[in-house]
Amino acid sequence: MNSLEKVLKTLQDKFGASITGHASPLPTRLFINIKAEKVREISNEVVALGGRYLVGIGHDNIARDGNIGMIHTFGFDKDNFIVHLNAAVPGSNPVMPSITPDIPGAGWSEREYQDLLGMKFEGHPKPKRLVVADDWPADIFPMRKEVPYNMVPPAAEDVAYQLDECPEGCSIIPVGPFHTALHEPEHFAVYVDGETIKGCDYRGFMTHRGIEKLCESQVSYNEVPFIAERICGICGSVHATAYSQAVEMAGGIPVPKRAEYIRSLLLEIERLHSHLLWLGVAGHLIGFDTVFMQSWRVREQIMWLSERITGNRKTYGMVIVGGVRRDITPEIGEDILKVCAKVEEEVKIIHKSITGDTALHKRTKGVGYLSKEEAVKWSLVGPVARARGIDIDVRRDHPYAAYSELQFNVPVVDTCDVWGTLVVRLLEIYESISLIRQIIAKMPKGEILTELSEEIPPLKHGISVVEAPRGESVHFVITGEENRPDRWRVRAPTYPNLQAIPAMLLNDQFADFPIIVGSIDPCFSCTDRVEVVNITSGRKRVMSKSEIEFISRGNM
Amino acid sequence: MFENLSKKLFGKSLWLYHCNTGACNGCDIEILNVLTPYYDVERFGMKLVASPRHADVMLLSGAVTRPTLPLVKKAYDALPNPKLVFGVGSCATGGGCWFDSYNVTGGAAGVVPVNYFIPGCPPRPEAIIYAVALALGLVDKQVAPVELKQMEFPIDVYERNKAWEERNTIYQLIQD
Amino acid sequence: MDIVYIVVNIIIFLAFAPLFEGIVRKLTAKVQSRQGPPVIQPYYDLIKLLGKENFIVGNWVFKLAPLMSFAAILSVICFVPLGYTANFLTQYADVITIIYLLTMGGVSILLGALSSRNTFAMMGASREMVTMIMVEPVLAMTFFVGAVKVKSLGIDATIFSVMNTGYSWAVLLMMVLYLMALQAFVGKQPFDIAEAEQEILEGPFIEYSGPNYALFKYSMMLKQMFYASLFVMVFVPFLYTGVYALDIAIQLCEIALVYVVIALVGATNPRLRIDQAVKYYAVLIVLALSAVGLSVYGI
Amino acid sequence: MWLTSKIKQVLMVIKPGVVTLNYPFEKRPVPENFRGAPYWDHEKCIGCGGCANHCPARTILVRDICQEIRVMVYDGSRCTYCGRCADVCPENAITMTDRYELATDDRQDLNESMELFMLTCQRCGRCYDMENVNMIDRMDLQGYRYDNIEARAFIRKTTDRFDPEMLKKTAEYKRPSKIGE
Repeated sequence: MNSLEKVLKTLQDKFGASITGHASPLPTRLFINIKAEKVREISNEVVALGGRYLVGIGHDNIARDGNIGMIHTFGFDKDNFIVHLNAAVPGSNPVMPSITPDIPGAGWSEREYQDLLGMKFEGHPKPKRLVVADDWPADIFPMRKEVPYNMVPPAAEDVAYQLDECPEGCSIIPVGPFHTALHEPEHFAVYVDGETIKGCDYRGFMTHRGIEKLCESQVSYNEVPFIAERICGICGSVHATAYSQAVEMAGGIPVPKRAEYIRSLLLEIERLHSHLLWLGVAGHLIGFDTVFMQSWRVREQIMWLSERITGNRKTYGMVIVGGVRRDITPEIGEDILKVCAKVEEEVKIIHKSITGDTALHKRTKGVGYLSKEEAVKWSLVGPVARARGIDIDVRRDHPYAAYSELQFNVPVVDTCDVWGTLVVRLLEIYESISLIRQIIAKMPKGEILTELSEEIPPLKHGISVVEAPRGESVHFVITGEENRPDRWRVRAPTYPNLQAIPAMLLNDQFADFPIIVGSIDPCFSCTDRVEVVNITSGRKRVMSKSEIEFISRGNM
Repeated sequence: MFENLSKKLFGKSLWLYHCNTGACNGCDIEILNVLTPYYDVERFGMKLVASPRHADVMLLSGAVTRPTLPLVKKAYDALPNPKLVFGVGSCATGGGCWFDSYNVTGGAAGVVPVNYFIPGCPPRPEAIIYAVALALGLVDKQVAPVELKQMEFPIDVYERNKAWEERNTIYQLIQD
Repeated sequence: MDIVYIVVNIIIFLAFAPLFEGIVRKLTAKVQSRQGPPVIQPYYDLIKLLGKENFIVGNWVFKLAPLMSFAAILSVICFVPLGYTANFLTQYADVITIIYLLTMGGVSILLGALSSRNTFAMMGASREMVTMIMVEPVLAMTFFVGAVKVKSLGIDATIFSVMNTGYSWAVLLMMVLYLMALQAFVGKQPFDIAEAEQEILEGPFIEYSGPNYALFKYSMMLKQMFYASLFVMVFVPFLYTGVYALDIAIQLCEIALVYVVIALVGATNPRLRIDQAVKYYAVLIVLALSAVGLSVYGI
Repeated sequence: MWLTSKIKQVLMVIKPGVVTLNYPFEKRPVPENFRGAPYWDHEKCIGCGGCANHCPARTILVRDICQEIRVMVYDGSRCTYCGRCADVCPENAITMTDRYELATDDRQDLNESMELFMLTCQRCGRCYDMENVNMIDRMDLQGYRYDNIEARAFIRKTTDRFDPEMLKKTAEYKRPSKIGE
């Protein structure tokens, strides 16, 4: 009796009454339908059994059975399976108990569906607006099926961010939307007393583009991977692979072995160029431009290589539902091996010249400290967690694509600071290169795209977990009619890591703010949300940098 | 006193200010790529500056999303006067895949007066340098609208087309 | 006749300061395996900035600050005995005036930052103040080491003290200290904390645009060249030929060498935080005091 | 320790040396299956609308003026160069060229409009049978297409949803009975 049945049994005999049914389409997935009132106790029980909160998905089922579904998903890393708790509330008054007080990770999924689906969660510590813009009318919920995808309500005039009270004795520094250190528009209000940071508040979602709504109403199955790739400009094919795997799991579509090997190859190439990119940006953030220039010079070889393989430097466009679009011919294989050998030897030079540099140690050691227990509490993922001693890696815990047949070890460091993330990412570069060599050696023959004989059955649930360069990325799909997914949910790796930013920032110098935020390699266009830490939630008008300029130009 | 001399040298030292208004940061990485050794745009005297006050060129990437609309306008006002705006990437040129989504205002054209568009998703660093060279007048434009007509109507076409053209408004609209 | 020396001083400094800045940018680019800008790029930048629109954000102090900083550094340049000839202005001023004029340059940056009412400018101003307070003593000690030996505070006396009285342990120690603090004087990479581009968006100068910013940048370049020429005049006096023009040419080459050192150190160092920089300066000040102590006992 | 790594960092540049490409004056060759701007071969195009259905950025718009004329407009400003239309085209009329220098100061330069002469057969989409028999792609049967080209809007479904008065305006169009009429 493996642990999946054990979890099911403990839940059944503890909450037998409120479990209305369960299903297990795959040995690694368990769907449990529960009554909405008991959601808090059951999720605490699942977390007590060792589950880690992945993501919450709200989907609008009003057209079919008149209620709105809320699915909380928990991952069990040690024995590789995922549990869904499906709860449903009537569409007329979608009120549900919140599970955030005990599981901080769920705070945002619930806030997101307060904005997008109009649900109410009692007991949520901070039920503020998260996803839609500040001047969005309060009664329109974009993700409802009856709201058209291209409805743009008139813009209210200059509405300020609702940020939190600044702790006493601190001044507010608005790290505004267009800041050179963060290459994406989001607003951090950093509460600084002198040079040390006392707190940080965040207003994001300026890169929210309504992709999920678009893919539910306008484009069909095989176009969504191309839009998924454009969610994030760095880890594009991670999202495309995760989406395709979710649809294949939901529709039961077999993927040829060769296509899985090509997908893993693309993911590893993307990890190489993403880690080198981060190394450069980290060097740039602490003012060390030589590392930035040298690591990006090395990275350019990989960009040219991926251009030769896939036709575009960054959005590879290779992954579609059922397989891959282009094949990897043997001479492309040698080309890859040649480039990998060159990149490995250049990264060794950079690595040797960085590790001994005490000036660099001064700026990264002990900066952004977060102990292992706190990292577990914030459920961090990816290199940020591995730098804090947490040994999780989705490629080994929940193997997907071709990773079950490849050997690699996961670098874990326990210095718990920015230096740790740098060391982990450098070691992962070497791991990726050895993985690419294994993939090219073991790639089987066979065709690269399955022929879909019949339509994908509607209303099937599918979830897939992929190890992006920044951490674990979760995609959830509910298949629908008209050749289009009914619901598609994306949770990017930066989502939990961003929550820990305020905890990492406490009592650090403001000069370290860019490198700490940079150390989790944030991809705001993937997620665009961080939990607000501060104590009271009050109305406080804080101006962004541009606003200050606007006022400081004398036209108060 | 230095107006005309500075106008002449404006092209030789352009300072870039990067505004990401809701892009997937593919274009932002290509903008940073333009500074790296292989493409090194600093040999034309260009530098990425941190404050809009010092900048001459505003690199706008991303389909302007709803929250960033007023902020981009304010950042545009903060640039001192002889200024240019470059729309980098398909998102800034026409709004990208999500041009009509509920939270996107579809492209930079309507928000700030954009001087040069650089299509591409993401545009290659060479394409960005090509656009800058186009702005400096070193190279000429390689794209033009294409009107193709498969074949003429087999029957007497002249009066038929006249009746047909004024009946449908398609030709005037494409000229807009 | 002495007016010629002053005019030569000003022309040489105004002409060569952007050129040396161009050398630094070119060398930094070469270390980063890039082609780098043409060496006369700073001239283009300055002229372009002069032609741009000028935003007056604060009150009259905002307009005064760049003029004050440019005037301060220009007056310091008049006193500098370039090419081993002290012009008639040098006996009117002594070392203390040079130090105060340099401090006035720093104060003008503070005034400009505070009058622009921008949060980042305030942070930049506070960092600039801390750097100025911690770094002035080292500059003062370099003069006092010479002054104590030559028993006079005159500019030409102290600057040529090493030339007249030769090397001693104190002077050697002071030379090393000066080189260590050179990056901080000049405001280059390990210590360009006041206008950290990534963290506080070019600190004090965030609100300046057009001609005002050009004046600030020009005065920063002139300050850089002044510190480099000070090192050359005080610590490297042995290529003395007597012919005025030839001496100046030699000194300009030595200044170029000092700039090469600045560029290399700047290209290979991350920026330090303000508290780490303060600890570093504290060590420098203590050593500088011990150097002056040594020179008092004539070692 | 600090000094040795500094020297290594300076020496790190000696091996590669200065690598800047002299781009605008000599261009680097583009890899052969590069996805640049798409090229329409209007002789081969049969106007099946397959590319319009499968463009993720919905940039290809189709409008039937009457039974004989189909106008296809490619709005290049939004194209993301994914190459999907080139894959899906049954006649291989669309090929991805290697042109990437598309910078322009006027958005209209990127547009392309094509007017096709349709044989007067019933365009019920049967003519669009893809070689690769991927079921998902063949499920998009399109009837008489009427996208809203003015607003660059791509109308998702077939005849039942386009606006009636546009249909009325083209209703009185007289089909040519014989030459010279």
